[in-house]
Amino acid sequence: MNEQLQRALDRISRVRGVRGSMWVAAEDGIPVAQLLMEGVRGKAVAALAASLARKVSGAAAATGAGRVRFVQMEAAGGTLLVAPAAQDLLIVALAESRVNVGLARLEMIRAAEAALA
Amino acid sequence: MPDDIRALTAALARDPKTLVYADLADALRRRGQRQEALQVALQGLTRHPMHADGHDCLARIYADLGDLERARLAWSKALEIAPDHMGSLRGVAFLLFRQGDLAAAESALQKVLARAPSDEGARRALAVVRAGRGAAGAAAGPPPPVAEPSPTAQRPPVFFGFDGATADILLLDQRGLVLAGGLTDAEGKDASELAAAALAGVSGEAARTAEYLGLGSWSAIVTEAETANLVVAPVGDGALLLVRRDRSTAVGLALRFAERARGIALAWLKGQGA
Amino acid sequence: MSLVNFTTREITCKIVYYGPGRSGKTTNLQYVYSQVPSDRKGQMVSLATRTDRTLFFDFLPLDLGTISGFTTKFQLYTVPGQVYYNATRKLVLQGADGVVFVADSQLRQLDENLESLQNLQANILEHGVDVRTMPMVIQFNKQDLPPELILTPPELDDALNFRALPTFPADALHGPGVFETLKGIAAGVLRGLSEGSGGIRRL
Amino acid sequence: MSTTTVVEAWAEAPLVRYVSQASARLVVVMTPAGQVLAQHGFARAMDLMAAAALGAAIMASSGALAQQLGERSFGALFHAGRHHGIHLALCPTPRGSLIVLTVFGRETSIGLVELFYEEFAAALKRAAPVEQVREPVLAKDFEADLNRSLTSLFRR
Repeated sequence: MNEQLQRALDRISRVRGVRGSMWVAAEDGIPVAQLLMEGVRGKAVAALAASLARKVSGAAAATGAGRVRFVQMEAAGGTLLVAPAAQDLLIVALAESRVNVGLARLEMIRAAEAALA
Repeated sequence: MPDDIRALTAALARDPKTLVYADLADALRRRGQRQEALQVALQGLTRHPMHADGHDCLARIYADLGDLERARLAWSKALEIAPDHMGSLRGVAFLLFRQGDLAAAESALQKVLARAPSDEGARRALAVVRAGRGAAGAAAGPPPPVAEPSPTAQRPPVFFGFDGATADILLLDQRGLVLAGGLTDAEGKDASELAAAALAGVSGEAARTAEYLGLGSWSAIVTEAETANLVVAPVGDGALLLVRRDRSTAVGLALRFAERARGIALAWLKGQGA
Repeated sequence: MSLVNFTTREITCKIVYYGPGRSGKTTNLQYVYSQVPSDRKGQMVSLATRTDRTLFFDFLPLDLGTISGFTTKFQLYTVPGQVYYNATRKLVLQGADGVVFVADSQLRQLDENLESLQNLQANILEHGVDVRTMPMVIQFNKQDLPPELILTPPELDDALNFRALPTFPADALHGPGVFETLKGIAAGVLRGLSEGSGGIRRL
Repeated sequence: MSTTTVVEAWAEAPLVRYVSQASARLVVVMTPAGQVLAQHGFARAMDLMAAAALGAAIMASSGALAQQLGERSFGALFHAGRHHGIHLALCPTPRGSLIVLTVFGRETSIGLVELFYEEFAAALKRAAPVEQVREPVLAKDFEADLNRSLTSLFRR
């Protein structure tokens, strides 16, 4: 299990512009496994991304959009990406603005689906 | 001054000891005169500290003002006095939902429905909360049709000409109050207020997340969900825009569409002096 | 050290009831709890074993009322008496503003009393406090037992009270002496907060 | 007293900020002896005291256990319940070591609480003054008041 999680992080972090990726316990907002560039505060990313994902899921439910597959928050100084996976896990990536979101998203959704299996 | 407020003000002036103050405060609140409403409610409650309707009204004013903690206290007080006070039970459920405590919101809504099984608003909210908690099949069946006309008709037609102007585009303020546009659910019924309440939390969370992670200000959140793609974006100072597009619409297109809607909303807000 | 809130004019003091196993420390708190009106006390918390022996401590918050313009609250704690619970005793004793030593008046418990008293001194020392400056009173409990089983207050005074502390004969189960003991320690602790006193000294 | 109250004023601003950031339901800042320095969210003073006594006891006993294991101390403890979680941590300050007990609900998470606790602890450390020698607070004749208070307490 652990190795599989790590391999997924390797692949995501290889996407240019990704500064860190991690598996996060959704309910607790705590990192389970992480691969971070220097200067990225893993605990903060995990806690805040999980909280954001929870609020977004609530809003998606309120608009009748159903279960959330992928969340992308764009900001002036970077992008935060979150994909919910099985077993109450989230896969989270923090990236620079110039990141190829399509590529990162693909790797993350692939990882999330693999974790489901 | 509209007639109802004038009449209530006169009634209260004739007899300051009446319970009319709560109606007056609520009328003021509905007109957006929140500070005046607050003053009337607080004054009334000094005379009638055990008046549950008064505390309920006060809570609504606080909720409109965005002071959720005081709103919670006022609703708790109302329920201490009258444990079955429906308005307050609904209010508490609304607060919990808005704070993202779905488990507690669910049990609060169940309390409401136990006392008023025909409360459609509560039933719909419960279905949404359950869906949000991911409880498969827990929704209380599709809600029966509601007779009342859609409130979207009364809102300013800001997004006129846009695809889904009153069904898929919603403009709200930071307290979760609907400003313009509208959002309908799968049955075509208005779900704007519930969505707005849930979205208000997203905006604050996004701002905090961006700030803490050193990302500067946030510009959009794109959510791909089971049946739709959602774009949420800040508009000017504190307002928030939601655009819902079909799942088949490319995310890039949805973003462009949202950007156009944002421009219109910004111009309209400026025109309102906001 | 007593906590003083100058804004709300409140004083909070921690009092620890100390003594050998089964000398009646918990009984003292239970009696106080039973006598005090509910608006002046909190829930009594007891961390006890199934056989009602104190495992960690009992705790009773008490609102004494207004003294010299200060709302005064006391937190009463007991420690477990059995010898092998010394680690827990030391923890509870931490930060105490005053100690009530509850002695068992029974003749056959004299050694236990002495041992517990020495243990108290050692534990206070370990917290870096000058024992002589710690407000303390001694209660001679179980004075209701048949005279042939117990020592009299003067005899107990000779055997235990080397520092000439205030002493109070008591029957904690039925109440006599409980109130006087509490008053005695309260006066001792509050004296430390009054003019012309040095208070508890650290070593 | 159901919002925030403090015994020592320096603790107020950091506490208010922490409560709002972490969405905490209850917070107690106390000394290792279980004396409350600041609190948020408690409705009754007496409940607060019991929570503080128990929180300090948990911290004291786990600290003693840590020593037995050769650890200096455990930084923080976390318990998750069905509706509430508690976070208990030691915070060294110039005012002496303090203990912070945080009770939180499902609207937040242990991750957020830990994140903002770190900031809170740093803020407390910055704000806390060195403990000062205290002036006498009670009048010499306090015993008359004490007698009266205790008499009414025991309804004698």
